[in-house]
Amino acid sequence: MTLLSESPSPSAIAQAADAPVLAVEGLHVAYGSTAALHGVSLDVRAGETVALIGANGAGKSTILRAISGLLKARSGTIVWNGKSIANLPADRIVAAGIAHCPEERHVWPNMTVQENIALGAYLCRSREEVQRRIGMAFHRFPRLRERSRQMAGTLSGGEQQMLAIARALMSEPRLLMLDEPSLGLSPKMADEVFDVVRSVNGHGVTVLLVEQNIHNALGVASRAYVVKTGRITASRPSAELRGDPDLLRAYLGG
Amino acid sequence: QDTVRIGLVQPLTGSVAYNGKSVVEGARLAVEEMNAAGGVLGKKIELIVEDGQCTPANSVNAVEKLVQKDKVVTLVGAFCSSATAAIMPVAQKYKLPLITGVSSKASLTEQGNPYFFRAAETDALMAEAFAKILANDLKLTKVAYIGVNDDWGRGGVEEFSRDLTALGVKTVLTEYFDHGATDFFTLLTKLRAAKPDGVFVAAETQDGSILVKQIREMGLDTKVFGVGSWATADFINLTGEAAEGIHAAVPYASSMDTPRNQTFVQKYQAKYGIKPGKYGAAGYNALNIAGQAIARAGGTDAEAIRASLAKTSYEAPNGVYKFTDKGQAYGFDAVLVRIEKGEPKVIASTPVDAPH
Amino acid sequence: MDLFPQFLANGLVMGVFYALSALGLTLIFGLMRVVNFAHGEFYMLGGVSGWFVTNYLGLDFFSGLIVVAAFMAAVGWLVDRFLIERVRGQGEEPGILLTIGLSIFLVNGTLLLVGPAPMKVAGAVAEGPLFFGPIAVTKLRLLAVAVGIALIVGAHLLIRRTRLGAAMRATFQDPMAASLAGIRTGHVYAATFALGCTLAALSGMLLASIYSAQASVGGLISLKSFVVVILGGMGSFAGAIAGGLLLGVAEAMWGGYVSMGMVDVIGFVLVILILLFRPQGLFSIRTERA
Amino acid sequence: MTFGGITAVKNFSFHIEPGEIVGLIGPNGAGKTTCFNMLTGFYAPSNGRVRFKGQDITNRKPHAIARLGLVRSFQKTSVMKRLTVFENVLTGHYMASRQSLLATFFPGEAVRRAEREARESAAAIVETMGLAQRMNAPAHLLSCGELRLLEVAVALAAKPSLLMLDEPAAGLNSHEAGTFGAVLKTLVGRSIDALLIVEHNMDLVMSVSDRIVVLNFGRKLVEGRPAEILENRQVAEAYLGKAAA
Amino acid sequence: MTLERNILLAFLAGAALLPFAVSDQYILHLAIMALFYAVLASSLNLVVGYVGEFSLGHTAFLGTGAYTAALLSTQAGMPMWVTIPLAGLVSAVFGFAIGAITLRLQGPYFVIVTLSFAEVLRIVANNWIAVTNGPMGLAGVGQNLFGDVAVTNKAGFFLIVLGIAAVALYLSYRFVYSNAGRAAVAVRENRYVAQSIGVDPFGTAMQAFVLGAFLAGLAGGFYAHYISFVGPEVFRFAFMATMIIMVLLGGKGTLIGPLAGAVIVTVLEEYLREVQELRLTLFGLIVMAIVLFLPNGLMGFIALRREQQAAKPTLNAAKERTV
Ligand SMILES: Nc1ncnc2c1ncn2[C@@H]1O[C@H](COP(=O)(O)OP(=O)(O)OP(=O)(O)O)[C@@H](O)[C@H]1O
Ligand SMILES: Nc1ncnc2c1ncn2[C@@H]1O[C@H](COP(=O)(O)OP(=O)(O)OP(=O)(O)O)[C@@H](O)[C@H]1O
Ligand SMILES: [Mg+2]
Ligand SMILES: [Mg+2]
Repeated sequence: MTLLSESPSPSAIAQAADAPVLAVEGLHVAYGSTAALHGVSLDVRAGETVALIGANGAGKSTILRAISGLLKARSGTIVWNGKSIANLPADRIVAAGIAHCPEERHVWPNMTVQENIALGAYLCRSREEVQRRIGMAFHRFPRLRERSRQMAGTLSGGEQQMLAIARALMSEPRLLMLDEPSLGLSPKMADEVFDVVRSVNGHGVTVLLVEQNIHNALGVASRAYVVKTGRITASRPSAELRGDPDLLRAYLGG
Repeated sequence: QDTVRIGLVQPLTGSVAYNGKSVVEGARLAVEEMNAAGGVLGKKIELIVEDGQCTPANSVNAVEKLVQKDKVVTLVGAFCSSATAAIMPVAQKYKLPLITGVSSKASLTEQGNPYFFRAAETDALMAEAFAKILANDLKLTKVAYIGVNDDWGRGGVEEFSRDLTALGVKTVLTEYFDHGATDFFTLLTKLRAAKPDGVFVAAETQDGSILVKQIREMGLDTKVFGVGSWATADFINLTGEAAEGIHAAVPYASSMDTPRNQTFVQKYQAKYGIKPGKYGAAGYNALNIAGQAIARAGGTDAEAIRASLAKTSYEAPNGVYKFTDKGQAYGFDAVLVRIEKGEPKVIASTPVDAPH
Repeated sequence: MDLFPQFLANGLVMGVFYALSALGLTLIFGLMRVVNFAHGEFYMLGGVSGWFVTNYLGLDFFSGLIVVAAFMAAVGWLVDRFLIERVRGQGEEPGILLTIGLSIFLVNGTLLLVGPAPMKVAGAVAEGPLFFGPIAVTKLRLLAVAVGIALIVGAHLLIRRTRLGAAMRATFQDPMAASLAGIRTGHVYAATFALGCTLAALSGMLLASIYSAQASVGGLISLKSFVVVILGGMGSFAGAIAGGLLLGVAEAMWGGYVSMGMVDVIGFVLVILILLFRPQGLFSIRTERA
Repeated sequence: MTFGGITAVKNFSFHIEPGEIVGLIGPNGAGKTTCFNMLTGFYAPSNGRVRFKGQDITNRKPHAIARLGLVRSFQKTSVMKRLTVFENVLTGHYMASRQSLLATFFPGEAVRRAEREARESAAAIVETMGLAQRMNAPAHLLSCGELRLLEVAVALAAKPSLLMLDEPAAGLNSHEAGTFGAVLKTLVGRSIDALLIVEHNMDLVMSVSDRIVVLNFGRKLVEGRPAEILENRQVAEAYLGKAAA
Repeated sequence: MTLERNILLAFLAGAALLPFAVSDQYILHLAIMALFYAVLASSLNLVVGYVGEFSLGHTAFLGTGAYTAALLSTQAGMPMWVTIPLAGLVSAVFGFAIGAITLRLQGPYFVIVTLSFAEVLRIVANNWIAVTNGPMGLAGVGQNLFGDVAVTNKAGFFLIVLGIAAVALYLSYRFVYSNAGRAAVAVRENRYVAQSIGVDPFGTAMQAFVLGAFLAGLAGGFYAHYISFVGPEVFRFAFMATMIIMVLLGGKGTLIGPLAGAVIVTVLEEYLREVQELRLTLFGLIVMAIVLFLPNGLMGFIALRREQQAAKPTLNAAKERTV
């Protein structure tokens, strides 16, 4: 395939529009001695919702982990709001307004649902404000209110997923990164989660999304990057991809 | 070899290291003195100290090393009877004389090991020497016995209770506690209920000082007597006020009133800053006995040293040491001391007879 | 029967002492899940440095306590940053080996520095007996019990009620999620370790003023502390108290009515029996599911 | 089955015939995984019985149930992370090559043959699941999606007669899920007798299942052929949401 | 697998020549102790490496074996060829009984409850004077091999312990590379998956545990005859600490690891006698340094190097946290 030659350079897109809030350039990341990303560049503009799509093991999650500081970049730059955040520790990056809801949920199993949610707002020091946000989370996910005193480790898979998303929202980030948010959710619940994403986005929060359910992903995102074996191979408006199943298949097939 | 090597196995780490170090100090002093006086066989004595941790396996390791690598001509050690029991066959196999200055378990000299010599008292000998004096002086009628739960503690309790019982003293309580125990209130509650007029304690410095202190903290004013290295500055300092008036039967006390002892105490204090206790003296004596035997043997042949050891007549700070056919020392003095104003005061002294 | 009140009192006092000396381990082993074999040595260092500051620096007991606390907090912090940190997240075995090495080093290093002799730490108050009816205690013991209870309650509140406490629990359950919530996990680890170390040392100094300090006490303390922590259920402070009291009272009763010689067996028999019927300890719940 | 007052599954009955692929679906927290746990002995049901091949297996130990031929996968990714893909699958052959302790220490020809067969079979299964390229990679190097495939491979290695999969396609993209569904279909009748699958990926469930059971609040809502389920109003309301609309 | 087998065979063959090549009794003594520890470490490794649970009570089996052999020898005058196998069997029975209780527990609870058993046995040995002679211990354990034929020199003991080590390594090797061994690894790696593929976690763990107890019992039996004295300290934690250091330093979950660990630690401890008082302080430091630089032990390090040389992807498996 010659996808690379077709794809416009990401920075070209960025220049056309207003300046990006998040700009990643030439990002190289490795697990131990295994390289996982080989020079990834992407931009996200303020208020945009962007999806990362690609086959299994392409490196989508790795990109998010590098941005949120869980992984150190070998080389490359990550600029957020005009400041470099590459290689800052994760907690500083959260403080800078980026929330990352990781793959596999990672709830705190021996804490109650309520405690899990409350800790999502760890950096917020005002008690009333935290209470307000907890109320908001329960409003978005009534199921969690029912289970507020249950230990998170005993929740069902889908319930844990809701909890992870609710927790990520608690820091009221400027950039929300979701890794496969619909994983393990029923179709109806997945719709509801994407409604939440839309409404959060509607309040001006920028969203970067990794999603396997392409239909849903392209439904919320305005634009998608295609990731393949540690590289970005294309960047397309959602509408274009949705209209062309063959192209999509070409991008997604492993 | 241009030195005569003597190997010393003692616990230098672990919970009895405290006492093991004293033995080593005494031993070093003895070697220093002998070397200052020209050494033996025209050579200097070299003391090689190994840590046996008071465990059989480690003590055997240490002995193998001393014998094979350092080629020592005589062994001294070990501290705990169990460790000594384990190294005795090794010494016998290599046909090397082994002197212990400490291990008191009676059966050690009963094993028919011709290379083994014990330059120390056994509990039986101490009990025999002092039971009567104690019973009379302290006017004992009912006694409680408390001992540390090891061979030494059990031996002490058994021997003293046998001899005191023979004198018509009633036993009202016998208890053992584990080495390293720190709280004795429960034990002392039982002691209080048993209403003895004297309590016998077999415990070393650490356990003993805490125990004696707590006897007073419980508000008990029973007379306390026992065995252990109590006639030392460390013990008295740790025990504080509570040490006043207690009695200890010891093979050695720095306050023993002989010229030899006075020079020994003086030298020891000059070198280490404290007065010697029972273990310091034990190390000192054992090394002197070894050194003199080698000198008399006229060479480093083990058989000759063994033979000359059997003929020992060593003038120690605390009397004269001789050995029986089985290698048990006798003839030296043992003392009963009372702690008064922070000083151990000798109130009775008697030579230890050969066991019969 | 008239012995019973005294036995009970002895048991309760000892129980608080056990809970107190296990407190640091409750944090480091119970919560942080580092099987810390150097716990007893931290306790020992508390006693020995207590002896040093009261004897050589001439401080009174309470100023000494503060100095020791500060010193041991620094030690704990450094141990975590330079040693534990390096093997974090590699399973429990490297931690076990590391703390065994540390404990060997600390005991023998201390032996080299101060020698094997027991050391006396001057107490905060006089030592004479105090009678409540038939029950004898000492002022020093009552003081230690009071301080012990205060420390335990304080630690409990810290973990359950404060932001730092919540951050600790989150970090130990899932460090990745914790750092994504903005928690500085490196600091939380180090702070917990330092706190555990300080608590161990404080109890070491406090109890050394009642007994005595010695370089080789660590092994026994570690053993008893592990028993207490497991009895109570990992990482629960209420559990540590219950475990400590249970152990103290059971030992007092066994020693009182049966025999002193086998007293140490009680703790271990209790552990075996309790885990036989409650495999997660007395005060702990399971939240794992398939 | 209740957990501290919450009833997770109540009065639920269903059955599976040989040769069948049954889909079990339902909203989050409806009790699907709990149901799996009860069938395979990880939880003990407070009421009711489970029968498998004519035997009552209620309250048996999980491994005993597995030995009867009922093997499951887990919702939360569960593999042996430090072993390679091949070793994972080889370990899955445990039941086929069980042997006495004596044979372990003094292996005879039979044991060696069993070992050889297990190795061949393991390689074949890795191939079938499309992980051939990853054969000797330690499992911890795999991405989420690959891990899901490996789990299925391990379960298959146990040569079950009834295979139960809990969200096996979670983490696969639409395209990969399609391929995976095709593989599943070929298994039934060949390697396994029947398949019970829990999945939220509707395209997959609808395309592979012969019959679908819908669970809601721990009770059976409806049961039927895929087409019937898609048309059911209750299902649409409780589960499918807008997707049905 | 074959590599590991060949290394082990070469090692045993080389070791068999030692008593003929070396006459220094001290070196032979060290070699005997190293092999004794190697058996112990291998037996612990079966539990730690293949059950995946950390037993701190392995001295229970060492001690049981040692006391069994010592009692049979001192009370009934039995020779070594009877007492040592019986020591293994009695320990195995103890292993079964203790395993029945402890193997239902996991993680820290298992760690502490096994430790508790060892301590209970130690305290019993220390107080049951009628049988064990309490703290006085059992001295004068005989050294006859068959009937009246006594082992009188170190070379003889060396060959005996070498034989025991060979048995231990053979049994471990067979177990580890069998279906049962794989099952044990499955339980270690993921209990749930193991159960779902038909592995009985309890039964499998029990096999490894009892085998470990048996081998430790053999080692204990040998110890009793070789040192000729057995006291309650055989149950003490000091032995346990040495074993742990050997297993982890060599690399758990491999067969060569514990063997290498035993040899290195024995030699290191003796070599450090050179530095006198500093000995154990330095030993502690060295243990710490090794953990920091070789977190997966010697074998882990070698495996890592091999992987790197093969230019294969590597990553620290353990970094992967499963929550
Ligand atoms: N913890 C890890 N250790 C080593 N390698 C890893 C790790 N996590 C991921 N990888 C490797 O990095 C590459 C990218 O993985 P990543 O998880 O980013 O993929 P992904 O696109 O998110 O896939 P999926 O859709 O399956 O989640 C893969 O080849 C994977 O094998
Ligand atoms: N151990 C437990 N303690 C308390 N509640 C539990 C426990 N296990 C399960 N539950 C509850 O039982 C309900 C059913 O859970 P289950 O995991 O079976 O749901 P599920 O149908 O598999 O859902 P999902 O599709 O989200 O995986 C959930 O609400 C869950 O919170
Ligand atoms: Mg991913
Ligand atoms: Mg589920």
